[in-house]
Amino acid sequence: MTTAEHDLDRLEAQTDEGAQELRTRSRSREVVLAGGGMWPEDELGDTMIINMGPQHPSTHGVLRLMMELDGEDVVRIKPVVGYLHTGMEKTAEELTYVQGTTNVSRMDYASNFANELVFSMAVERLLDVEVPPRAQWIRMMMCELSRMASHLLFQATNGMDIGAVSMMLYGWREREEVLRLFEFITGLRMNCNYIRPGGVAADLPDGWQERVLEVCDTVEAGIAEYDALLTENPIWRERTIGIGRITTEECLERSISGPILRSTGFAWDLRKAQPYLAYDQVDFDVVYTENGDVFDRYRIRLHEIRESMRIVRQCVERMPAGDYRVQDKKVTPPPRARIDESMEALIHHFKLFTEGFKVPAGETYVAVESPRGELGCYMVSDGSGKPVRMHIRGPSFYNLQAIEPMGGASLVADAVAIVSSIDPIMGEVDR
Amino acid sequence: MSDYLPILVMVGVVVAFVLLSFVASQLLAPQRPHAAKQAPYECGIVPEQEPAERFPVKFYLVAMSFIVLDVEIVFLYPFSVVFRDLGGFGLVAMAVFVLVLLVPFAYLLSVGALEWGPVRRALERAPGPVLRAPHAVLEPPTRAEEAA
Amino acid sequence: MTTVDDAPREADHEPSDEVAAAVCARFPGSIAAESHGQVVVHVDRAALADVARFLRDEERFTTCVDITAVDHLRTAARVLPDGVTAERYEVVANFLAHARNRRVRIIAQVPAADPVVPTLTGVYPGTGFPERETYDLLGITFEGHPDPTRILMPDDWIGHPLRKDTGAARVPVTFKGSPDPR
Amino acid sequence: MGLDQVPHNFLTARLEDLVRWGRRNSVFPATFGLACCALEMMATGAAHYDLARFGMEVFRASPRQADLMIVAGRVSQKMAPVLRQVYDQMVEPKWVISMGVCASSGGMFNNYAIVQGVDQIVPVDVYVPGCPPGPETLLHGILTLHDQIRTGELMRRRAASPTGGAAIDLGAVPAPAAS
Repeated sequence: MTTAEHDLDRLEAQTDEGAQELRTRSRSREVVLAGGGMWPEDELGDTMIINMGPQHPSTHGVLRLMMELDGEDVVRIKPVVGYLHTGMEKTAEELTYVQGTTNVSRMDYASNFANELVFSMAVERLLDVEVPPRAQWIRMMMCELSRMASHLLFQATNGMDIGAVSMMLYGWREREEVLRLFEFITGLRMNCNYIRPGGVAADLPDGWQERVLEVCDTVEAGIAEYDALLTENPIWRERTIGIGRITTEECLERSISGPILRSTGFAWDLRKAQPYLAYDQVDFDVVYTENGDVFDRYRIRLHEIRESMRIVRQCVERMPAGDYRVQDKKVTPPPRARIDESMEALIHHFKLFTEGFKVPAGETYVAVESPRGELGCYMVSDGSGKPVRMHIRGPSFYNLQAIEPMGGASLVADAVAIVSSIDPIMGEVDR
Repeated sequence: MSDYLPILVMVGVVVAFVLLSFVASQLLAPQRPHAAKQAPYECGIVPEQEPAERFPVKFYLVAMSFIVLDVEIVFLYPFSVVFRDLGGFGLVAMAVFVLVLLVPFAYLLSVGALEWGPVRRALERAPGPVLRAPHAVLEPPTRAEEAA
Repeated sequence: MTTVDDAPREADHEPSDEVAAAVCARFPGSIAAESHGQVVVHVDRAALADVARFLRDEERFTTCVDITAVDHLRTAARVLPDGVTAERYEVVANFLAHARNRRVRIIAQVPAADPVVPTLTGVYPGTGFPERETYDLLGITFEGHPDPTRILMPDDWIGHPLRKDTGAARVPVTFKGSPDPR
Repeated sequence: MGLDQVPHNFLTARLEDLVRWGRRNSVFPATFGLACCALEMMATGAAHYDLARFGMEVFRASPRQADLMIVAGRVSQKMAPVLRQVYDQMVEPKWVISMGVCASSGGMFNNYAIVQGVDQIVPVDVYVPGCPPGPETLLHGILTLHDQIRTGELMRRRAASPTGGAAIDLGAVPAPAAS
């Protein structure tokens, strides 16, 4: 087994992908030029393989696209992933259930709460533990806020990829407000580790209602600006309408979910179809469109921010009182004050945080709707304090397979727009 | 001589700037030649197959037509400065010049040289409205007609 | 509200769930079970691709949501319905029927001696990437896969990291009292 | 005759100060965003914590036009050769900021997949702690680098290394000579 130490000659080794390399294959030219006139038809020279590689501004992280180009036309695209593989599923097998959320939270780093939620729900289902209503509503509000932050990040990077560089600054201006709200509530801007098995880490700080409503108003004003800036912009429509078209059948057989599936006319949303947390008690709409191209996916995510705001506002009004963690002894550590008084509480607290709580043997699969699609967690436990297997089904990992049906016979600039419309997060793809 | 002075000064400044930047970078930048610095930049990947020498002829033809039309515009600049003094004669001369160059431009348009990339799907569906479904939708939409 | 599910009941003789019943009827060797409110069917590994085709064509399961594998080398306690021979590896495939709004999980036991399972890419093209990942991390080859190469690890990597007998290759950390590499 | 050979005396002192001042105020970072730290790096470049105030006007995509590589995120085994290649292709003089604990020391992922500290691959000038480091922390790291450029001596610190890249053997990092 190669040990992981890093010698310099391995660095000098070629960075090519060996078996995964794309090889050119000459083929007859079936691409007809629009005019169909006497434009000289040269027989096909060998096509060129270029890398829109791991270090590239438009690939949203370390995704590598090997493209076979014939002039400007993209003949074939092959995504090569793995440049951010962090071995999180191996690390998850060495961390106790208490520590697990910190590891999982760093997979989809644009919306951390979705990962923590799916991990915590899987552990709670294995433990058959019921989370109190206040914790459920706090979790739902935080997930919707992180959906807003994630879609704002999408608007920023999607705008910049297609050429509207000012969108990058606008998108971050609103996202910064939401991140500061996360810092106010959870203490950290990102990777907050706030949703834990058994409830949430801490109660909402007082005065949170005004801060949340204030952030919603700021983001609402920002969204109106993006809408005015882009949706009617002829250059934007020329670059995005009709690009990267995909149909519902192609999506379903490639297990693609989320905004890409909804852009093809099928309004499938796990929050409506298989409601979890308290989504069946709040009213919101599932936004979907018909054509399944880049323009539709941009509009869906724009309107989804508004829907998330609707949910967050209902959460602020109807947040139930009560405790924010399940009062079950084997999951929740005793409150800090009790530890000074009683010895058992101290021992209990110590055991919980060193060996973690024991989860009875079993296996389960839990799925939630993350901003990118169905985020699932398959967990196998064997009664000890650590999971046997913790596999996260990352939606971006499957959505990347949409590049092939979308990307055929398009220009290089369209390929950038297509990858940006899939909105992959490489931490979730490579785990 | 006096009216040529501004041009000479500008040429002097340009040459000075070019020389200064070359000399300064030679003098100030640390010289550490390395093979990777000469290698083509492939987003961090070491390319093992050399990039194809033969570029498709389309690029070359578009470059040629660009040069022709661009030079034509360059000639319009001096004309625009003095076209009042030239009066009718200048106008006619420039009109003939522009018309002569309109013919190749029309040919390029007709032949489709400026239509870039693969043929766009003829049926360009206009973007439909953003729809909302307040309740769960379970049935995938069955679309009878399928875009070509 | 996440409903409270009853403890995993042992599979009674004829499975209560209609999909599990259909699969058990069609594929005699398979045994249905119920885990935390979800339907699980243990099938013979050779029939995995046929089960998937059956689910897609007859039972309208439109998507294979996820394919992964589990290495049970060091598992202390395992929940397996009786009649299923416990092997070292388990290939787990989750399916989702959008129209019927329900899920099913198919598990196939895979012996350590020859970890080979038929590929599902013929039935669901979306399983191309996850199968490559399962091969890459756990060493379970999917025969008939169009592109059976590694997807996450560097191409010259030796071994399969997620196997239980492969250590975490934890680099000894240089501070005092660092946890010994388990 | 590069500046290396220029004798270090009072005549050339002003020239070196000018060069150091020029370099300090026009450091262009290369976009090397890998993981969660990349989002905080972009947030630092965006409207609220504007990097342009410190002369880092824009994130250059190609290493040919970048002086500073901010390694933002965890470096996997597969990414290590790519990172080394991009570092080699950067023009001199070049600096490296290792942003976040994952880049600095492997962070919480002490396993087979992550290079335990990017200083095994490229010589690092400033380590920024945090997971992810907030924009203020990154700005503090960048300003520390600016001071280093401003006061450190010009050339001689980087021993020419066999591989051409300015590799430091970590044992003997000479203290910056008083200018």
